[in-house]
Amino acid sequence: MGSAFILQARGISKSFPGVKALANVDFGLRRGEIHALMGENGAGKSTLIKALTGVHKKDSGTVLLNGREIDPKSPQDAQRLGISTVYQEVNLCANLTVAENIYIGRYPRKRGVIDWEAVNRGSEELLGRLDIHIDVKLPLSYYSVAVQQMVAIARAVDISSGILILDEPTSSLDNNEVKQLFSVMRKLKSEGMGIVFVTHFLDQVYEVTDRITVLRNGALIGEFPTAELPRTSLVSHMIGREWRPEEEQGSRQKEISANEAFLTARGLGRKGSVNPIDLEIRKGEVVGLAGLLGSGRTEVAKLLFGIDKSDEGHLVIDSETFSDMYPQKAVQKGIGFTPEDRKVAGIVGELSIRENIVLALQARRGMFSFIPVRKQKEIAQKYIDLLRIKTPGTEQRIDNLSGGNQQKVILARWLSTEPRLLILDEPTRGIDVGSKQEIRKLILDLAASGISILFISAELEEMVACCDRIVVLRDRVHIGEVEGADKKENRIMQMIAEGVDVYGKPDGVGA
Amino acid sequence: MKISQNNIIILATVLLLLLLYGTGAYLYNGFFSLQVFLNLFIDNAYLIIVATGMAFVIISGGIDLSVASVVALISMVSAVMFQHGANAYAVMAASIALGVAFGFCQGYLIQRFQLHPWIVTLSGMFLARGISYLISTESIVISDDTYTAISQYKIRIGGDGFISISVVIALLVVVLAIGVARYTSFGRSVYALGGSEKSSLLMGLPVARTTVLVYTVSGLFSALGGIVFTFYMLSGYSLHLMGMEMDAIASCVIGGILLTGGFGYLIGPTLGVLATGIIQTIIMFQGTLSSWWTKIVIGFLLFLFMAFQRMIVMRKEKTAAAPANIQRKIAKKVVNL
Amino acid sequence: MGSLTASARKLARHKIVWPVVALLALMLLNLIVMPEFFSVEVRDGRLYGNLIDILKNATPLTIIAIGMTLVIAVEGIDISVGSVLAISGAMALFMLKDYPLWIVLLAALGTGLLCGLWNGMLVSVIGIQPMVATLILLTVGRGIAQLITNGQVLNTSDKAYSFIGKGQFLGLPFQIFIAAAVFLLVWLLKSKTAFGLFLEAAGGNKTASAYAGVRPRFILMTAYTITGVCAAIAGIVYSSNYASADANNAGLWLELDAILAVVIGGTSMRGGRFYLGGTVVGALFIQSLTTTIYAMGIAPESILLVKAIVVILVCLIQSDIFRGMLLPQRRKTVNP
Amino acid sequence: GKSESKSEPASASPSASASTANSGSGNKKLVIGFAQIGAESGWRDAETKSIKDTFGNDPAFELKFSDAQQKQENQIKAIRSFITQKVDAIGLAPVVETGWESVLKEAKDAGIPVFLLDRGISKGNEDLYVSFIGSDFIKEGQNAAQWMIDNLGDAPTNIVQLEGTVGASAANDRKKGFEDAIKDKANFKIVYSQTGDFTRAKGKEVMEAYLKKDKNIQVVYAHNDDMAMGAIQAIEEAGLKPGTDIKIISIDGIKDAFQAIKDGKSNVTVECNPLLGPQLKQAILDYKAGKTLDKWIKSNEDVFFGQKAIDALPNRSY
Ligand SMILES: Nc1ncnc2c1ncn2[C@@H]1O[C@H](COP(=O)(O)OP(=O)(O)OP(=O)(O)O)[C@@H](O)[C@H]1O
Ligand SMILES: Nc1ncnc2c1ncn2[C@@H]1O[C@H](COP(=O)(O)OP(=O)(O)OP(=O)(O)O)[C@@H](O)[C@H]1O
Ligand SMILES: [Mg+2]
Ligand SMILES: [Mg+2]
Repeated sequence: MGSAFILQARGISKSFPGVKALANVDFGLRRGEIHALMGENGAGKSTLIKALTGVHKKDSGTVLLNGREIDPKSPQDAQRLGISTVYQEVNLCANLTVAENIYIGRYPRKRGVIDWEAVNRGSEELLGRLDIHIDVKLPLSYYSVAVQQMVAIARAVDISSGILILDEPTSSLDNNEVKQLFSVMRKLKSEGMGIVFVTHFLDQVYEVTDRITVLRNGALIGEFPTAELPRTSLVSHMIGREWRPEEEQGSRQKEISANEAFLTARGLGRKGSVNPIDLEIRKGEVVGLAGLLGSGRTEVAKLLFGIDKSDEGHLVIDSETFSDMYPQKAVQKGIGFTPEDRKVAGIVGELSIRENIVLALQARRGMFSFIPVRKQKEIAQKYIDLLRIKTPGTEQRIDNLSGGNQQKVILARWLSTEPRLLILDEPTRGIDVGSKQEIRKLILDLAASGISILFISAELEEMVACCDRIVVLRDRVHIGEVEGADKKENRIMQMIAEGVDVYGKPDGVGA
Repeated sequence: MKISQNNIIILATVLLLLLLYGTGAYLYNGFFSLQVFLNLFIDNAYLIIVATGMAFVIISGGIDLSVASVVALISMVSAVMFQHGANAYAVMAASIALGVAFGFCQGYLIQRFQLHPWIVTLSGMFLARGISYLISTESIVISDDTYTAISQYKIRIGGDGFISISVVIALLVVVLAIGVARYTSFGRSVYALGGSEKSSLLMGLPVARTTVLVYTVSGLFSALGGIVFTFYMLSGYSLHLMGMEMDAIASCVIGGILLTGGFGYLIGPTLGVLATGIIQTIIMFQGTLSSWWTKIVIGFLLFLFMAFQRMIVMRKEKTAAAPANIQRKIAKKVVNL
Repeated sequence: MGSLTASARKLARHKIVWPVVALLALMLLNLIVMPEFFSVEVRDGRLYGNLIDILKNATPLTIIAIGMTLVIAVEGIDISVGSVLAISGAMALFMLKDYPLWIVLLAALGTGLLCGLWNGMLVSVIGIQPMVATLILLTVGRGIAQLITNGQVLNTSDKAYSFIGKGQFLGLPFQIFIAAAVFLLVWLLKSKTAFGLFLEAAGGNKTASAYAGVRPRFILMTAYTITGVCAAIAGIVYSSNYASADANNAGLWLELDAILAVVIGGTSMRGGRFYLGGTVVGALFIQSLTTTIYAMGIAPESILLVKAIVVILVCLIQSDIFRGMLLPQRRKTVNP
Repeated sequence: GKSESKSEPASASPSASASTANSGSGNKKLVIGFAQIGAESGWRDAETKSIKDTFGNDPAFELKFSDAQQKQENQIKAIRSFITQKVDAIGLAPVVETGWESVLKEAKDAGIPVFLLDRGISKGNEDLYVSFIGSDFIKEGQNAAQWMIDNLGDAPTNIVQLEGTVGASAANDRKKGFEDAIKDKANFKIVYSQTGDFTRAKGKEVMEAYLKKDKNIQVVYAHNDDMAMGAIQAIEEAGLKPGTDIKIISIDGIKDAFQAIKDGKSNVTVECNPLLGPQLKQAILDYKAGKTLDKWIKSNEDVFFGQKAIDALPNRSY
């Protein structure tokens, strides 16, 4: 222990065209501590990390490692110096196997050549430590974002010697994975490692970190010992105004079971992916899909939206029956879908914010009823303001936005289509506390105005708060539903654990 | 049963190869003979080598259009060196040096200035041909004893079949390439680079070095291909192998390598070369097609091959179930929630 | 001063600037070496000179490159354009003997349409990789063209048909107007319909655009079809200009020039954003280079060498990194 | 697809029986393998047609024809395939002079006679083939020059030379023959020389550029008729009269060139005869009969201009 700095940054500044991402920021990481880096979306957390590890060339400032000045020119340099980083978006090669992703660049060798045995065995062990048991010989692309995130963490943990930087590693993990991660982090800490941890989950910050550095608008607000900083003041520092905990939204109580169904799935299934499922979403209803990592929530959503073709059952939307759904038709029928993997399935990186926002709206209207650019800008600006997307303008490339802001743009894309059913797969992933609440509020407002919502989130708490009814999945099977008084976190967990509907079948659910 | 996408393509390709070969053997007498089969290798040894080099580039997400011209240039330079009385081994060394230098320069331009490989190697293609023209527009005979001896040496195989030394070189090169791709850091970095350049960079892989090296390797393989081709032709000519780069690319693709990078096995190009070779042999045995029908039939067979390959792959993709084991394990975890 | 450099920098960020700079540089070279290059006179009531020739001879390349831009924007490539050009030219001249002009033109365009649909189908429905999918038509196409012409060079003396390639309109070669019309149509498609947006979205990220309700397959199909039709138009212009259809040589290697034009014009081979104007400038640049090479009397053996060096130089100029290396002191003044 | 594959075995079976039992017996069909360069020009297609007609219409022969798509490697592959199919004779139109030693030696070892058509192979390999049937490109260049010397006399003459594809032997030799022939004539001057790739399009484009640059051109010498046709168009579009203001000399003797001479737009075409089928057949028969053959069997060729060309036009078949 001790207060010796292992990594110290002084006066770091970084500008991008039109944006001052970091202004004269100081940051110090001590030996054997877990240090949270906090701030709103676009505050500059990722940029600071990238400037420290040589991804971005900083405009000014110095970095000291164990008192000696360093200037890594690339992540490779940084790694060599003992700084190992998990960047915000999963940055692995989806075409390689899980094991390779963990060992690439530092293979164990036998007689001068790569020892694949050792690679596979080693990665199984490493992942095992995080309680992930998967076939490491399959390509990474086979696995969900959550698994990919765990793989990236496993890799970084194994590489690290001295410093580990984790930029929002927990954004799509569920409690169980987070728990495993934290135990690993604590172990590393006890070995004297310094860990930088970025997250938007306050609980996690208070659970595991020793110190908090807060950034706002690219400027350093301050560094605080976690124990001495109450939540309210942390959030206030982050958002730059007084924060009252009572802003936490109240949960939904409204009775909507009288409403007619907007979408009904009957025996909808797909071989090898989802077992036939019955699902009903009423107008103005918020339905949650709960389940563990890999329980098939995303796959159900994809079936409903027609990304994956179902091979049995059918959908009824507004008393119209469909047996083959595809996205374009879904969009025309008024369904919107924010995918969980925004990098792969959400943003079109090269295009501007405006184009990304109007894309779905335009697809819905068809090729020839073109929205004039001026109108497009208006629409984009409207949602930039509404969702408080932090950007210099509508024409900015979307991949220059911070992760959370990209997520907001995808949300804006669907809001602009004025959908009748919005499928939200982890919509609050990577979104800061303030905005998260706004989005929850937005969801409730939307529902109040008669829009149906299918909500998937890794945070049960959030689901319980927002949803009228929660459908529980386990091993790709619909095992039950909870609503009203049953709608409690621990009951859902129990259902998942026991694998049966312990509270009897609520109405409308077939076997 | 797990079959990754790569495996399916290779399996499909081998299956179709057998089918194609069987069709040829069924239709034409004399097609099913050892020598006809061995000729596939003798006649395509250089192409196998060049395509294998190209495979590295393609897997890394790039492309090298200069290979054919580099081979022609090497044949030309060799011929001129022999005219000036150079020693055969000096010529080989010079060829390799030339190919490596050429590839390195292309790689450097692509990497250092972030130019698109299409353009750089297209210029490289013009450049290599242009230099060949400047050396001479006439074809030049090579009558060096060593080259002639190597060129005419026959390695007997199974009775009256034979292969040339070039075939042995080609096969060695393929084996080496497979080894490099599978068992060296460089090989794996190539795959990573093809998967995602940005991720590779963030994972701390030597992206710049790998990029340059990939084109250097392609240059090296072109040089080897050039030497083998020079054995085959015993002449230098600036118009040799016009458009061969397309054959090399097509062989890679037929062999299951994705042009977008990141996927494919190094045995693929050889299978691809064999596929096109068999198609050509069938056409030769057919022997009555007019020029234009030759083109149409070649294209049609190529189409059938690719279409069937895709069909097999798509079927497999559909039936390939999600990994089942993950769910079991997860069920256990719930207990400690 | 500050605002001047600022606006200069803003300008430099536009993709079209560098191809234009390259074209101007080439013209400047011509002006210095052979001032007569620019002389334009009026002969028989029409303009006559190298510049007019460049515009005229660049027509087929420009039209094809415009199509190619769309295909490249969706991360594809079409190397069969030369063959399609040959087929449509052959088709037109073959039918010209027996059919009225409008049927001939329709047939030629229809051929291109079919070729484009075929390519589009291979790429988007069957899922064969673009380069090899179009390689099939590259091979087969020549064969079909030769089949139509029976291996001979077909000639025509049809006045109406010849007008397309040789006629004059407002003192300028008529083909220039065809190229302009094609450009205008595609430009309208890009900027007055959502086609451009869908194309760029599908080219930038197929999965994401599919999730947003765009149908990437349909977009791909359309892009290849338009390219096929463009190649057919080029085939008509080409065969009419030379009053002959040469199944063997018409449009040979044209695909490389077309791709070059697209890239010089600033469109990335990695798909996504595309620049039609840049493509036109790129095509003009390539044709100017060819004409310059002829006019300067560069030896035939050296042409490829010259072309290689020029192309590399042009691409280097377009590279920010290279310019940064040339002007290191400028960087420092930009940043603070 | 189906009907095609059905018909193939039928057509293949006689060939199979022929190739298995071909050796010597006079009653069997003679199987000829012909390795053609490709179909890069109308001239080449005329040659192909001549060969196919000659052997195809003769029941005593069976032709195995292979098109190499302009690639030497493919020609070599074809010859190898002919050897394994044990044909009785091989005809080869070599795409380039060099690089034939190995494969022709294999043919020789297998006892198969090789006949070269329209282009030779490099010196020192005379023992690898029986005869070369074809014309002399150098001579064609000389003939072209000779017509010019005969008809234009001592007037100062500026010449534009449209060369064939860079590196092609026809281009090299036609250039050499022509340039050598006017070397000591001071009044003939080649002012521009550029490749037109043997195509009309390039011929026209190149000529356009020269016409803009220089008004003082008297003669266009094109390495093939197609480029001359292109040049004629360029000259016409420049408002000049081809054949009068600028004389047109070209090689090959395709129909269009004769038509152009008739129309007064061209002046002379030096024939390069592609109809070599009958001569090849005769040579093979002679060889089988045990006769000794000339190493170089010259093709029947001529120089056509003026009335002679006009008279010959109706009989031109290609
Ligand atoms: N490459 C870039 N080009 C231009 N602007 C950029 C670039 N990268 C980041 N920015 C801008 O810098 C600012 C800081 O972004 P950064 O990614 O550091 O935010 P963050 O704090 O990590 O946010 P989040 O919580 O959403 O991940 C943002 O306004 C973003 O738009
Ligand atoms: N193409 C695929 N092939 C094989 N397995 C896949 C494929 N796609 C997804 N999977 C796996 O199937 C399981 C179900 O995925 P899905 O994304 O539906 O789960 P989920 O319930 O949404 O969980 P989460 O999103 O939290 O990971 C995951 O474990 C994933 O790794
Ligand atoms: Mg971030
Ligand atoms: Mg999910």
